[in-house]
Amino acid sequence: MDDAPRPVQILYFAWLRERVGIGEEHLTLPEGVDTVGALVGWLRQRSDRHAAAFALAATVRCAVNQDFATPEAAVRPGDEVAFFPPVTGG
Amino acid sequence: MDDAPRPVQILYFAWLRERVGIGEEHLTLPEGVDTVGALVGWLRQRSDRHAAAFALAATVRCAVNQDFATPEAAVRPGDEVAFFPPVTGG
Amino acid sequence: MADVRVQLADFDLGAETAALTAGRTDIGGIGSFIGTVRGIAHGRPLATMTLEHYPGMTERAMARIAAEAERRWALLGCTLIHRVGPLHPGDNIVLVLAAATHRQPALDATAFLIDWLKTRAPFWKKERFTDGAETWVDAREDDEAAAARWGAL
Amino acid sequence: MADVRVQLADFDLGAETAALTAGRTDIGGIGSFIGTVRGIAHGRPLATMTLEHYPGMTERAMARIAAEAERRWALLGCTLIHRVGPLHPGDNIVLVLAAATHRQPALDATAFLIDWLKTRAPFWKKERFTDGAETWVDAREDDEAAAARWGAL
Repeated sequence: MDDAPRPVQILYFAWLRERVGIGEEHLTLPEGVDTVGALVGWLRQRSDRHAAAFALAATVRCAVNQDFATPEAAVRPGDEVAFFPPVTGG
Repeated sequence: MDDAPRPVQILYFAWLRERVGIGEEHLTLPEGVDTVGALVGWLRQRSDRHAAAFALAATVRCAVNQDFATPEAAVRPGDEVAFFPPVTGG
Repeated sequence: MADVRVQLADFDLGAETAALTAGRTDIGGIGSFIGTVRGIAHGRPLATMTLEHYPGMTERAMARIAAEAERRWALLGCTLIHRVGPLHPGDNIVLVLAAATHRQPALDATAFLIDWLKTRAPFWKKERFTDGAETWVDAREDDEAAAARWGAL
Repeated sequence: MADVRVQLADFDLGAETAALTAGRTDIGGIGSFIGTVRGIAHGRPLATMTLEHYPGMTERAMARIAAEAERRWALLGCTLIHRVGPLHPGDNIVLVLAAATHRQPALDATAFLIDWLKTRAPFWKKERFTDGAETWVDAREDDEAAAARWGAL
């Protein structure tokens, strides 16, 4: 009756995309990685590029399923999680 | 060596024009009629229509030589003096 | 120098904005306001609204209002157009355009310009209703209050 | 219902205003703001400004901002257009249009909409200068302060 765990879709924009080197990745999160804050900590360890992208965590903004989210926000399998700098449109 | 006294050009706008019945008149002012306030008092006595136009003096605005003016403002021969209601453009 | 006009003809917002910005790369924001004739006034259907002005003084007053805006904000462009004569519901009455390096001066100047145009430029509106009744529009106290926000001239 | 668009193409202020007001006689005032690319940024000549966005979330955020404006003011029309892709000095970036019965809600909503668009819609600007240097534009604290004037969402 085991379902294959569904991945989380992770998106990067602006200089986060440039630092990570890709705009999108699909990752299956390990047990315990179930908040935005935990996800950032886990992503940082994936590569030097991820570590560089999240080095200034205070300047990174997040959205879960296209809503702005705080570090405490829950992340569940199948979610769309985006990381980006403070917005500068208009 | 007497110069003929120059008249004052008096203009009426909006409902003042309608009440007075004309948009413009050229009048030679008697001695002592040398302020906006004195001019209004003098005009009131010229006809019933003038009296009706200036009946609500508090709602009448004035300009002397195309600048907004108070009752104390001087009126001199040759001046252009306009009376009108509070403005409602825009 | 502001572009100030009193005219019978309609104006074209797109063309006026293009004229203000043509060939320029110093502008970062353009605010605008258009006032239009509403079809219902005081609950009654309007036939026409006729705008009267004081030729000479009106243009002077508008130029002075524009100069005051240019004194308060570093404007890179300013256009004021006010129509006169008979207008109908849906017609444009007035156009204010203000350009600046950033949005805040452009938007503040736009609000200032229309507030002062309404209270310091000699125009008068006469409404004719579909039943034939006519009335001169009364000045509104809240227009005076809006203009007073900006302080005295 | 607001008209909200993200597009590569330029927009036409006159046409958008005409579309908002066509056939209507209930509108008394239309406020607008256009943001444009300046040719000098941080004292350096700009070659291009590239706008990136988050497809899906950006449109949602814009629709939410417009809905918030419609909740705060009795708007009779609202158009938000934000361009993306490479832009050049003098190009239009963003258009805000807000129509209401009177000028104050139209102008207030216009200011609100651009303040919130700047701080709550996911767009990012990258500047490329004529010397080839590239930099992502930093968020401005005074944009945050301007947006905060209107209170929390």
